[in-house]
Amino acid sequence: MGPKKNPYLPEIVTVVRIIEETPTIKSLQVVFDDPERMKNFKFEPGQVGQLSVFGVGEATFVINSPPTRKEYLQFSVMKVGEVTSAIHELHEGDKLGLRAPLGNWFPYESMKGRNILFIGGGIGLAPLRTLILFMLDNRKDYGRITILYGARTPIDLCYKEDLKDWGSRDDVDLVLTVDNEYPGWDKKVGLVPNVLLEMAPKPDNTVAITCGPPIMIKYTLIALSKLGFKDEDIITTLERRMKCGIGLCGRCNIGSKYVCKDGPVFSLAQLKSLPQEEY
Amino acid sequence: MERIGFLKKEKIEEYLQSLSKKGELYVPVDVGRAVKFEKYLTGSSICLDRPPTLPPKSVIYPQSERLFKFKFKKDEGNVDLIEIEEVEDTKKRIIFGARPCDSAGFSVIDNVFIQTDTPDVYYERRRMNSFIAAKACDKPSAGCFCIAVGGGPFDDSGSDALITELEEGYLIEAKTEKGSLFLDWELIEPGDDHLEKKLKKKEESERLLSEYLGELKKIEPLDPKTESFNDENFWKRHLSKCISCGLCTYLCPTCYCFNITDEKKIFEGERIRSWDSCMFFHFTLEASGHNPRPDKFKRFRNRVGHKFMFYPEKYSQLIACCGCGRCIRFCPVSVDIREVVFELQKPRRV
Amino acid sequence: MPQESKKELRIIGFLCNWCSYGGADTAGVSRFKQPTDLRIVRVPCSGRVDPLFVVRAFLSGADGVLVSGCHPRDCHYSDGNYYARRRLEMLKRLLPFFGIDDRRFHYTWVSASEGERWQRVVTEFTKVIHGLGPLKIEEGEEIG
Amino acid sequence: MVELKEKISEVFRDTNLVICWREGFDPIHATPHFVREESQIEDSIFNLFCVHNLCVYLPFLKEKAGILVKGCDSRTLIQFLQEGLIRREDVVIIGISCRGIIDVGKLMREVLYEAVTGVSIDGDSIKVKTVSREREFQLTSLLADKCKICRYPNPLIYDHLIGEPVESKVSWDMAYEDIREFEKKPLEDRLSFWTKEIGKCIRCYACRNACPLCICRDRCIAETRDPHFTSQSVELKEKFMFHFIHAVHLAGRCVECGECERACPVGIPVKMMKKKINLEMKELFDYETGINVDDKPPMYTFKAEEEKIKEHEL
Amino acid sequence: MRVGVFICHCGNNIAGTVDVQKVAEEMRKIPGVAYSTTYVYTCSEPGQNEIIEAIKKYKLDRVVVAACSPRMHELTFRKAVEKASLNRYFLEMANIREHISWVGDDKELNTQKAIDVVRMAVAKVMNNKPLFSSSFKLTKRVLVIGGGVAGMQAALDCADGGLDVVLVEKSPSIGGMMARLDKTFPTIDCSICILGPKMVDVAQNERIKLYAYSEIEDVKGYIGNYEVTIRKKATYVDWNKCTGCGLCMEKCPSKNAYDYFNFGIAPTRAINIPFPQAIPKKAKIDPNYCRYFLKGKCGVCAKICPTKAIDYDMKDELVKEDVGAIIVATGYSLMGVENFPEYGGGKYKDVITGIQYERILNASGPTGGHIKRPSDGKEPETVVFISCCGSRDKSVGIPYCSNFCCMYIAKQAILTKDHLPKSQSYVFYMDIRAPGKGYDEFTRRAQEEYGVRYIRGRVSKIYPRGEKLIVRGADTLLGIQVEVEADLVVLANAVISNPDAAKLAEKLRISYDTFGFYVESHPKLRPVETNTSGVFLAGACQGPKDIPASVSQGSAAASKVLALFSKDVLESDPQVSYVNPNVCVGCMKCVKTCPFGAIKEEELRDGRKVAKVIETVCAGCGICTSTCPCGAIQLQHFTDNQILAEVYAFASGK
Repeated sequence: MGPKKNPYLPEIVTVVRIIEETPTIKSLQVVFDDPERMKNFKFEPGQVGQLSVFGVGEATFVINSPPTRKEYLQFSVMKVGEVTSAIHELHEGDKLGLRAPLGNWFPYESMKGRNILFIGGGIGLAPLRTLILFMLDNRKDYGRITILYGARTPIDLCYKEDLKDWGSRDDVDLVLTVDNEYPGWDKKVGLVPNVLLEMAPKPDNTVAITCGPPIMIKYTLIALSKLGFKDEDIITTLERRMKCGIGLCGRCNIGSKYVCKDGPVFSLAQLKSLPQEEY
Repeated sequence: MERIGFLKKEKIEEYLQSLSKKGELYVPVDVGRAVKFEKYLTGSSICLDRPPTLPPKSVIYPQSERLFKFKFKKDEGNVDLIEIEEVEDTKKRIIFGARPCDSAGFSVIDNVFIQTDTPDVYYERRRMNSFIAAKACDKPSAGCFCIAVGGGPFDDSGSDALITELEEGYLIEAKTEKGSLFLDWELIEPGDDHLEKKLKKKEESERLLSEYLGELKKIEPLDPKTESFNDENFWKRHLSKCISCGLCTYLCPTCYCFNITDEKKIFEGERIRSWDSCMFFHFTLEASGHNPRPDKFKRFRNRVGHKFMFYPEKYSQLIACCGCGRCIRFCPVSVDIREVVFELQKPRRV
Repeated sequence: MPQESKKELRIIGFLCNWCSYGGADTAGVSRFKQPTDLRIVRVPCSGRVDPLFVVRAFLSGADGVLVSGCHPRDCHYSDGNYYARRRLEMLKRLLPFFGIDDRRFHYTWVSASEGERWQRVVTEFTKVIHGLGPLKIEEGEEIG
Repeated sequence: MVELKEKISEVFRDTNLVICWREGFDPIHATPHFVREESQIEDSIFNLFCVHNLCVYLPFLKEKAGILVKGCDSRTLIQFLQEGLIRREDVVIIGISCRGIIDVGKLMREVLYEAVTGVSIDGDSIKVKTVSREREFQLTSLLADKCKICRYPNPLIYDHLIGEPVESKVSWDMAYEDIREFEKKPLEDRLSFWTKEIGKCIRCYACRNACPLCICRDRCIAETRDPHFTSQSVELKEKFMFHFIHAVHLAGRCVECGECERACPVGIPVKMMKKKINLEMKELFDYETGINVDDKPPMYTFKAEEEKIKEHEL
Repeated sequence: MRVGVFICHCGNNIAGTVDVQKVAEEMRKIPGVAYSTTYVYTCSEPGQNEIIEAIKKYKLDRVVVAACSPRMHELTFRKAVEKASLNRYFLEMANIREHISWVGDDKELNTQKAIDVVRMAVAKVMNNKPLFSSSFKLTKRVLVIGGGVAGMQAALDCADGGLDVVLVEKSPSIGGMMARLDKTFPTIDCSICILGPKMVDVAQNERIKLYAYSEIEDVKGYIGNYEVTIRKKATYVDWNKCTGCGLCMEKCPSKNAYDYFNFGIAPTRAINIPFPQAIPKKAKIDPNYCRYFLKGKCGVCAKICPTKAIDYDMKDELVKEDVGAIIVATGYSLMGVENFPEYGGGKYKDVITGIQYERILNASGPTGGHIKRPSDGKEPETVVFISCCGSRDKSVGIPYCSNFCCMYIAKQAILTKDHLPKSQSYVFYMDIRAPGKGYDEFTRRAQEEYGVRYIRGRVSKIYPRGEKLIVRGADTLLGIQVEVEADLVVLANAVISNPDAAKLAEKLRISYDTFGFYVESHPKLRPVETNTSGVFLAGACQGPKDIPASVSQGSAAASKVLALFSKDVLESDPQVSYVNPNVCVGCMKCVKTCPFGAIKEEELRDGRKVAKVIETVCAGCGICTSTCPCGAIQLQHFTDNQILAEVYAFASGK
């Protein structure tokens, strides 16, 4: 066996494009400086990466471009703390560190042939986006695809290009909602869990996948259970403060599971077997 | 392959000097109101008569270490480039005078840091290059409970050699191949004659500890279904007095949680990994201000859970506690983790 | 004034915007020559100077730290230098307890019109620091 | 002891929470005891091992509480009141006149940390039984250092008082002799003293969290990056930085209860730094912490004319 | 991050002693610096354009200009970066002129210093955040404190400009010091004759609400939105009923009341109208002398008053007024005669102060304008004036010049000669200060036309000899001792601040100097502004000044207020403190130390109590930030991390 790979060493990537999604969210498209690495890089939908701004630190983001489209890797970053603020200061051409792929992924194999219900809020659409695009690239493998996506205001909706595309497709049902009435907004108004209850999707042969702010996830899980979804069919991705990304540093655990390594994708059934914590 | 040798008391200094030539030697030293493992220098007086205040954890797993350095460069187009320079530490380290519980602590960390598909290369490198000789304990210290968690005052797990202090000298038993480092010296005399005395001592020591512990003799891993575990009031009742410092974790031979931070100067910087403590608010604080473990009760629950429930779940029912008792002995408000674990198990016991 | 030696020491100064920074400007406008060791940080008020900035500067390699504000009663914010005076005096008395010569830290008052006074403060403080030489604090444990 | 329990019962009826002591994991350790049920009163004790300053819990308590304080601890309450950190009506104070407590750390070191199985006190002597033998000490030799120079053996503020008043013959100068002695050393010796002592620090923050006046606790700037006063590296200067933060933030606030020093696992004389500042506070502002509720902590006020601060000449 | 660094040559001012090219090169090496250049005059229009172009071309998001002092050009460059659509707070300046090139000769060391200082600025700018000001409404009313000539002028000008004015006067009548003067220099026109009509204007102006015999109790709020509490002191006379007929004053049996208006030169009645032209012309009782208050019985005035205006039970009354700006025109006080024992002040009745002599000269004064000396009512033949009594005397703690004494001494000497042609005046002086228009001519007239004898020297002693006072002093020009036998000695006593000046300053949160005079924002460029925005100064409260200067300042302050009120909303300075409620532990130490009362306690939804900054009140000093132990309150643009970044950058220069 050769020398072991040092899991803490980032690889250098270059920012090739920056998309301003909302006033507080930017998407970065990056490529490895090593073209071979870019070519051979493999990951699964839902896996995350640790982006390094050298001198500032690392933070975890889901790779939200799908494995089926590999000209670049896309990350979406909401400006909340030190690292994310530094990422927001980046320009095209700037260098970053990346440790990826990390963590588990959506069990898309077992979802084959089933209907898929995506429920996203705010930047929580990011992990869903990778799976949505992946499924659309393998459309025939899946049944009906419904996407419920909400944000505070229309300005806060991410991936506006994608939303336009999904909205115009016949093989996707897209429902958009914002929290409050907004001038010029002609789609739904209301909180995601409430709109979900109103939509009342049938749980038969359907997998629900949700991600969003903690409070939205909490009530969406309740709503889904109320609608009759089985715990095994409810899938969410969790966020935690992470440092090592490889299950060692000890902060992202929920019981014996490490969100960085055993997650971030969990079914509600799995979550229920863990000690109660605030998600 | 077990080998036994004997070192006369008066030869200890000479012996340590020889050892220190084989690698960086760490011995427990009285630094004034505390005993700490320090690099052996000629003339250092080794302190073996009491348990070290701090375990030798930091010798192999330093409180802060550089993971790599980075340098900023510019290319002709004035683009900032980054060069990463990995830090590789291949120094040989020798620990002489750890306690059996201290060595057992390394075994606990080994499972996490080495027995994984993404091993921590820094720890692994140091661990592989280190030699540990533990000194068996004659008498229990305040708060000791190693036998309750599967260890013992003469336990040798995690050690390369075991030392027993006898009246006229030290009996040294190599427990691994690496352990012969402690025996391959002219100073060492044959030791088999002293084995009986050692066994007697061992018996006596175990008896003393067992008597001291009374009914707290055995701690089992916690059942994930333990009822009180999710009961907020339980933790309030037992942990209101906790002041949420990190003493217990920093003194613990088995605690390994860490933080990673960047420090930058103008043209260069480094990524540092440093000990962190699950008792700290900042440990799980997210950038958004959200904190999944916002109060000391949740944090302590996680600490107890980690050692007695989550770890055993992952590593075939092993407890991530070596029973050294430091967290009890030195806790400023005398929180007793044994008491908490026992209370958690009470309903089942009854 | 001719430089006696090109060997500079590390001196940092925290100057309030309204008086002392202006005083240093006045000294400049009047071409009052000064030693070059000092590097100035502009703060709104001497009351903004946390004693810990001074400590941090020493621990990061400063050989001398100077704080200058408005004369008592002349504070632009009326009370800032009063607080500064108490806190910095406390620090000045604490530093030698840790073995750092208190002459390495000086706080004083220079108004915007006192260019000459500023020149004197800088010149003399620099001389004091050169007299004391570089501050040596052990590196201690090298990180692994 | 009967009196103690009676008082606690009385206060408990009013507050539903009394913070006191009970016996800890061995005979030489007491531990803070939060009485929330009547049945818990029975466990409460007061003896030579009740070393903790229980006031440390008060500023974070969201409820009314009864609390037990020794003379030295009571200064904490006065300091809290000065700074507005607690409301007087939220605490019911049971004061205890105190003849001194044991330095448990010292005792443990004396017996080489051997497990203690029994203790008996007879007059001025204390018998300590460990697993292997029994030893007898003079009580005074084990008294905590702070008790030897205690000027306030009687609580300065209380609603109920237990015990006969104790007289103290300690003067201000006696109490600060150690600081003045230390200051006689040359600068280099002082620096190397602290280099050695602070070099031991493991930044476990026990000193900080045991300090009742360190009210930032979880938000301490020793752990943050905004502001970024110090890094997480173990380099000596970073440890120094932490101790300076600790000392400077306690300037004119430390009531010298000594909890920081007691909590420190590696025996750094953390209290010395604060005593030094207190000495200066007295000289500069004639201010002593935790004595009068109406005083103002000197770092948060000023005088236009400071009698004692002279402008420094270069 | 893409920082642009612009190093200014300032012609040869910087480039002469700093190798600017080298500085620019060193900066270019710094990671995050995308562009670094030099320019001959960065502040010039092409220089500024260079910055603007570079921001666009190189996509710069931060700018450092290394040039002169930020006190000089920070605003210039802030505006420049703003033109390139950068937030103005993304600019930092490094001062390499005043602090480097102009004060150091060694080019090599200067260059190294410049490299360090610019690097520190780069480090800081990388930590800068965009800041935005917020706007707020304002109350377009103005409070004028003090009804002397400066305050009246300010009030009238404001009213003329269409503003509602609240005028608060401490004494029973407006008019101030000028109302007490007999004539004014250098024109010798009658003081009350020119002031009187102005006083009437004030009284009659519908926009001016006058509170006489009232004081400022409390000031809350901030520029545009002050809430002022005024204490209307009890006069014991219902001014709504009082007609100012003066009957009560005539009949009042307490005839020994101290006459504040006349500086005690003669007694007045316990109930009095201070002077005939008083506005408002209303009576008030001095309870320190009134028999009713002292002995519990009398009531003569109550019986005699035709309108039944007397009210012995009257209490102080507090009223509130909302205003948007405050003009402080509280004037000055004078050292009392008893402060000059070396001159026999307080001991010899015929040693009086200049203002007392002014009242003696005045036709409406206690002597009806006849010069009679206080001791025996005789007309003096020899009058000695002594200048600089207290003023310019470090031994009494007054190093400053009282500004107008030289002039009024000349005036009073001239008037003395006019009144008593046979008299002879002497003036002991240190030097004559007469820099105003027509002033020097005036003092010459006194000497040349009126034969006033000026002796340059100090008086060492005054002692009585019979009915005369012997004034002994030195004539330093002749180098001899002189003695003058005087009938009356007039001391030009020093101008001092009002005894309650500091108290008022603290209420207004403005600065005052060692002597209690209020401090203007800038001695040359902002002479009527204070450091508290919305509070302006006029007249002698800022320092001794004469009538024309006071009047100009009154008008200047009024124009400042009018300019301020020409906007409908005000913009707050975003360089204020901000509390991160997630970090605040609620110890409220910042609340206690804020000199502006700009921080208050706030309860969050979860019940936690945290500090909160009132942006519009915060002046941006940052005392709170250095007070806060947990770093929760940060002064924007001077945050801990911004300053620490400079410290670390300084340190990494080693």
